[in-house]
Amino acid sequence: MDRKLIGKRVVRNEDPRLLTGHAQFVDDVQLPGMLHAAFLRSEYAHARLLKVDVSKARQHKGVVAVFTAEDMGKDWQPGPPLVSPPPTVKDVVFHSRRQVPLAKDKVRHAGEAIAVVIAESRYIAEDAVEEIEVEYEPLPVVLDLEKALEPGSPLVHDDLDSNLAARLYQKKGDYEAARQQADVIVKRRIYIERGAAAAMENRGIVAHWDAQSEHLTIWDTTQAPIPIRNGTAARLGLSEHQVRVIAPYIGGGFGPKIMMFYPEEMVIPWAAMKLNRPVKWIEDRRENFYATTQERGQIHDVEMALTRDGRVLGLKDDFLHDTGAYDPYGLTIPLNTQSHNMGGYDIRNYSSEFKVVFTNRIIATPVRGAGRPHGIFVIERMMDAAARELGMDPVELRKRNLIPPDAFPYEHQIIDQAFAPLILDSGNYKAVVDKALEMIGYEKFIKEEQPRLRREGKYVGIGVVPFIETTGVGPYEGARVTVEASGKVNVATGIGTQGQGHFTSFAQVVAEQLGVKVSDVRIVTGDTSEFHWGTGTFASRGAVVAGNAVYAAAKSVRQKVLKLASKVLEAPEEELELGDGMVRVADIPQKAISLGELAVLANPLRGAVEAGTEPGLESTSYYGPQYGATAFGTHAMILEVDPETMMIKIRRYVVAEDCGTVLNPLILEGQIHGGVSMGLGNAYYEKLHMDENGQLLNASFADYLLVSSTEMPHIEVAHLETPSPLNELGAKGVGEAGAIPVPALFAQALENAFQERKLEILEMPLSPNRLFELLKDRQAVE
Amino acid sequence: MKIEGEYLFDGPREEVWKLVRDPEVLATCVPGIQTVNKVNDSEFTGEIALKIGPLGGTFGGRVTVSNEVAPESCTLTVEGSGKIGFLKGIGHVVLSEQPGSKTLMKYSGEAQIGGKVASVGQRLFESVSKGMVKQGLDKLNEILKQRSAA
Amino acid sequence: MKPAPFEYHAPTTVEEALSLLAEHGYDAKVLAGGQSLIPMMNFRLVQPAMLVDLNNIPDLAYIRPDENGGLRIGAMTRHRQVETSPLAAERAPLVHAAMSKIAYPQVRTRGTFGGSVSHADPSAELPALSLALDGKFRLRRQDGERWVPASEFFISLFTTVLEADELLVEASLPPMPPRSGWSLQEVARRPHDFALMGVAAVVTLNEKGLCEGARLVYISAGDRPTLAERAAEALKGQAPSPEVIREAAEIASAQEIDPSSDIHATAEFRRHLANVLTRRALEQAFQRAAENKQEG
Amino acid sequence: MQSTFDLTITVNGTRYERSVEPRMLLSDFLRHELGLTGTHVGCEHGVCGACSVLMDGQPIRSCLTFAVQAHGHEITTVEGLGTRDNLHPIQQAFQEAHGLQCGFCTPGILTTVKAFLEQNPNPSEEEIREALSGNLCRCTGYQHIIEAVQLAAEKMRK
Repeated sequence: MDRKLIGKRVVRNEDPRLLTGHAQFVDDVQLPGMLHAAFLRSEYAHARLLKVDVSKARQHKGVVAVFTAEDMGKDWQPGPPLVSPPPTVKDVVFHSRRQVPLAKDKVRHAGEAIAVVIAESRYIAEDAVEEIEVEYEPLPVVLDLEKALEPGSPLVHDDLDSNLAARLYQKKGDYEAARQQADVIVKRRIYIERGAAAAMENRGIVAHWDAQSEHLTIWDTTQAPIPIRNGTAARLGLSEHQVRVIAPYIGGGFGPKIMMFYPEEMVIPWAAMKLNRPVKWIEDRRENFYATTQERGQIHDVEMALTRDGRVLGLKDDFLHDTGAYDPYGLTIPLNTQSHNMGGYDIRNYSSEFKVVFTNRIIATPVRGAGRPHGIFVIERMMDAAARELGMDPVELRKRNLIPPDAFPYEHQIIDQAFAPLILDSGNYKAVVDKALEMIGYEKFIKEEQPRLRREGKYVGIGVVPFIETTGVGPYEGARVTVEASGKVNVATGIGTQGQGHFTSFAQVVAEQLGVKVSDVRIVTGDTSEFHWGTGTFASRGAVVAGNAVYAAAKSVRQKVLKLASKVLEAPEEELELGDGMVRVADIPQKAISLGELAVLANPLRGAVEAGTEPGLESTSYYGPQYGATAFGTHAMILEVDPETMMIKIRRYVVAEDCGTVLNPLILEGQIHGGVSMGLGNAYYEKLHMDENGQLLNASFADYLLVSSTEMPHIEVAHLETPSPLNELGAKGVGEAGAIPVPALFAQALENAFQERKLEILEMPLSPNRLFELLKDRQAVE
Repeated sequence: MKIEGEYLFDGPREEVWKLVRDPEVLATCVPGIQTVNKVNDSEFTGEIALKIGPLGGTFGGRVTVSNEVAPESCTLTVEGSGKIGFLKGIGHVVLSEQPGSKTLMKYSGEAQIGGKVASVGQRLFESVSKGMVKQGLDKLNEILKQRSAA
Repeated sequence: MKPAPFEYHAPTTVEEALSLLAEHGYDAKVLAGGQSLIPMMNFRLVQPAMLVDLNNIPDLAYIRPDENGGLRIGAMTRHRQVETSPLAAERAPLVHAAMSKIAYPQVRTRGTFGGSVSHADPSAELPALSLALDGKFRLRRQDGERWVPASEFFISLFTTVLEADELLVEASLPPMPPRSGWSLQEVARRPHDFALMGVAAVVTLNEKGLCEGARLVYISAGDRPTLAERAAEALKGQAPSPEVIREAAEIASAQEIDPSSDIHATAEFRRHLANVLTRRALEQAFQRAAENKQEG
Repeated sequence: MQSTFDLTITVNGTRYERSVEPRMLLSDFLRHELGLTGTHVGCEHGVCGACSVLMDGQPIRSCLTFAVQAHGHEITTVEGLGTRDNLHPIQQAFQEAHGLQCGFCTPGILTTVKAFLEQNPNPSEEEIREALSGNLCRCTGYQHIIEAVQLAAEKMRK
């Protein structure tokens, strides 16, 4: 049909509430009699708990309760596994060790919760936490991924033989054979360090047990309210219908808010029931660095086999992945890495084994990109190393290996994070790369500008990085669309929302089908009492999976509207038009009825109806893709670096993106801008510094450096649209895309700026200090 | 964090050794030490009130001497813990005779800091630890000079 | 992250504040702008028993011309006031130029000159700039007052000569001598972070265009703002050639500073930056001095 | 020891009298004592800027100010700008330019921008970036925020 709203720059429905300070976030929930919790967290990364004495804290004025693991009795049990190991892969090793509500016997990372104080105010709770006495017996810490796997290493989990959490091997073709045929073999070791998601809103939970109605209400900063509802009910022995989880407005997710169950999510609802009073816990920023999951630590040993004319015959990547102290999130991140290692390239032979390692660090779970930036960093670093080795233009090398447009759907013959076959559904990769090259003026820069700037003493480099993003994975999401008597439309879906603009993009989809104003479509996300089924917002899947469910439900309601209107207006359905909240007979404008009136007619209060009639103009639909839709993009930047101070300035930044059908370009651009800012952080600013004892040294925004307005470049964005054949909207996800190529791009541009010094970058994140060291090492080599 | 350095004492090695080997003296050289309790010949506990500008707090502390090779070398361990976190320093100390009846102390070791203070105060560690070691050794040298004057 | 309890006093006169300090000594902590103190209290790294809040003493916030051509700045003068003061721009351009580098707009509306100097953070600008300008501070106690030059005021990290019952009430920043030029060079991870390294330079030329005097002060280069005297000595009497400047930068960065390593920069990188920034600062300062010479 | 302190404070034009512990942060006071939850708390150490409010027209961190220190002063929070039906031009501009995503950092940005545009009605892009340097946003990459401020300046000049 004619696209009236999809693809338009519609301003957002949710903004007036947010802009006036009236949107409800978890910390805004205020209940009579509410208590406040604060956690005592381990000072050590690895230690036996010899004694936890809470007696003084219990005496503290204003303290209502102090709980330790012992106090939870039978209710003390580890969190459930979030995802299981892939069943379809041979010889997979997976040891599931899940986080606990409060540490018992032993702590496995600095910041692990040991006890909780519940008091009349957060101030008092924090006072009392200081009065808990803990006796630790420090144990040797496990931090280094390689040493962790050596025999005799201290063990994070004493009941295992080693710190190996998982091992998985996947292959495509025959890498060894490809290697034999190759003219050139490029080998590198690549290090990627940890970073934090650092959403501006920390986590928080409010739990309210109504003993009279035996109903538990939980406000939670989660990206996955429905699984939290289900799991909480199971843990507390309640029916799912006795628990309502609300994920209200959420101040940014970026991955860690999909993790479940956090210890606090297990403790706070339990405590609220136990005390029969509402309990609120709001994570503070320091806790967010200790107690909210992180991502990124990996070490890769990579090999690329090429012909002299730049054809990649094969790729081998064996890597270690740091899962931290527990592995509730299974293999999602390393699987994502494994399935992005070949990027958008036609590589026929691939061999990759990863080992997941337990360490005395906080749990690793997806953070925007979720292992994809790692994979892209690896392949793109290898491409640049190979281009140098072959004496070939790095862009040319990439172009020679891109998957051609006629090769889709392109099967990689391995499985992805959802255990579905990794199939790239559609795309026109070369067109996207060319668009980015044209926008940045690649040829002109290389041939004219760069030499001129160099003569002026300036170090200015260019980078061009294409990348794929697997998105919109299953299993499914659902949506219910209802036309109300007012003529306004209500839409409920099971996912949560954290700023992605779902209140608007979904409204556009519905408004277009039903001919109403976007502002007349009210979207409800993240409230389990409004929609019962679903999984959550992750893996850039909201717009794709929930979006298509909304689309299907809206279409179905449209059918109901047409059917009923046809009867009422006595005109065939084909002659009816929907618009301005009305159904009209084409060419006879006076023959019309409003959607509101139709909704009333569809829900009669008296009288008989035909058998099989469902009341209301309402429909519920579900969408579950067979496999994910894969987006493609190319970023390019021109970067200037002061070779003496290592301070950088990004002179140009362009993005060409193909994420299929664009629902709302304004929102899409915003997603990309934000992703790039996080990616830049991962490239040059953000690093979690841990000392050799497992102490995090920068648990504050003074030392963990987010990109601010003064570092961000202006970004130019172009859209290309290759609709996904997998779903009716043709949508592909984009939520994480912006962040994925940036570290690789940054490294390439830096190397290009310092090409005379033969700088090679094999690690992320960098910093001015690290760049200084790398350049010094280069000098020493020469 | 590594701690490394040297210090020139204004006295003969035997005398310096006596002081280093006397935990009670050693304890009084810990900056901010308030009380000293002897546990045994090689171990003392005490209360340390640390103050660096507005930063500070009271730590329960322990000083131990081990691996001693008189009058040349030993290992000193200083541990403390309090509301704002914990600290532990292990240093190996080597004394060598210098002309003019002076003694050169070379020390090398590790300082470990944990808890709140570690998570947000890293910018200050090296400066603070350098300062504390220097303050402690200056005090030791003071005592040395007083003794030799007496 | 909530502060521990404390007793709170908000005197309205300096005398009242001094009497509280005299009575409570080190138990009382002075609260000026609070932009360094309150974060540390929220982290519970600092738990003062009592706060003496100076924010209700209007007499302490002013920027006045001094008879000697310099500036008098009251201890409770906000950074924002200095940033927007034409008088400060004219009489202490070095300090004025630094203002926009101090944290963020919302911090500068609260943070105070006296608070920053008394806090004595070796990574902060104002202690270093006070030293670069050879400024001095008026310290008052109940029974009197004393003036302490910046060169004697700072002892070590967060530590100054201020006694428990003393209050820094005013800074005096003398004018730069005629034919002087200045420069402030900093490298920070992000523009508003603490500088990894910073240098403030004030140089003076004689009639012949030779260097008559130089003050080079370093930020984040030790446990207090560091004045590089030997580097200044090497510049004295010399024409400011690139070689001379390089030599001074070498001396200062290799011999006169004692930077520490932290997660953002090793001591080695800091020395390297000091070298680079000294060169840049001297070039700019000499350039400005030469321009001032022509104008004068 | 005096455990609470009586304070009088004007917030968005309304006078409030409350008795609070001296240690209560202004951010907590506004949010939990007065129920003005539009002011958000993101770091409580003065870096993120989400809690920025205006005190006597100047932007400050409400997490680095004790409520007692606001005694006798006038505070403006995001609730003091426009209403949902009658948005302030800055709020309108933020909606039109998509200057917010999750909206958590937004209240602190709006108050900061209000003071900024009053002092500098026609700012350059660089001045805007500088003015926003004390407000972290993890969603937008700032580009649309900067465009929103430009648009707001335009609206307010008219």
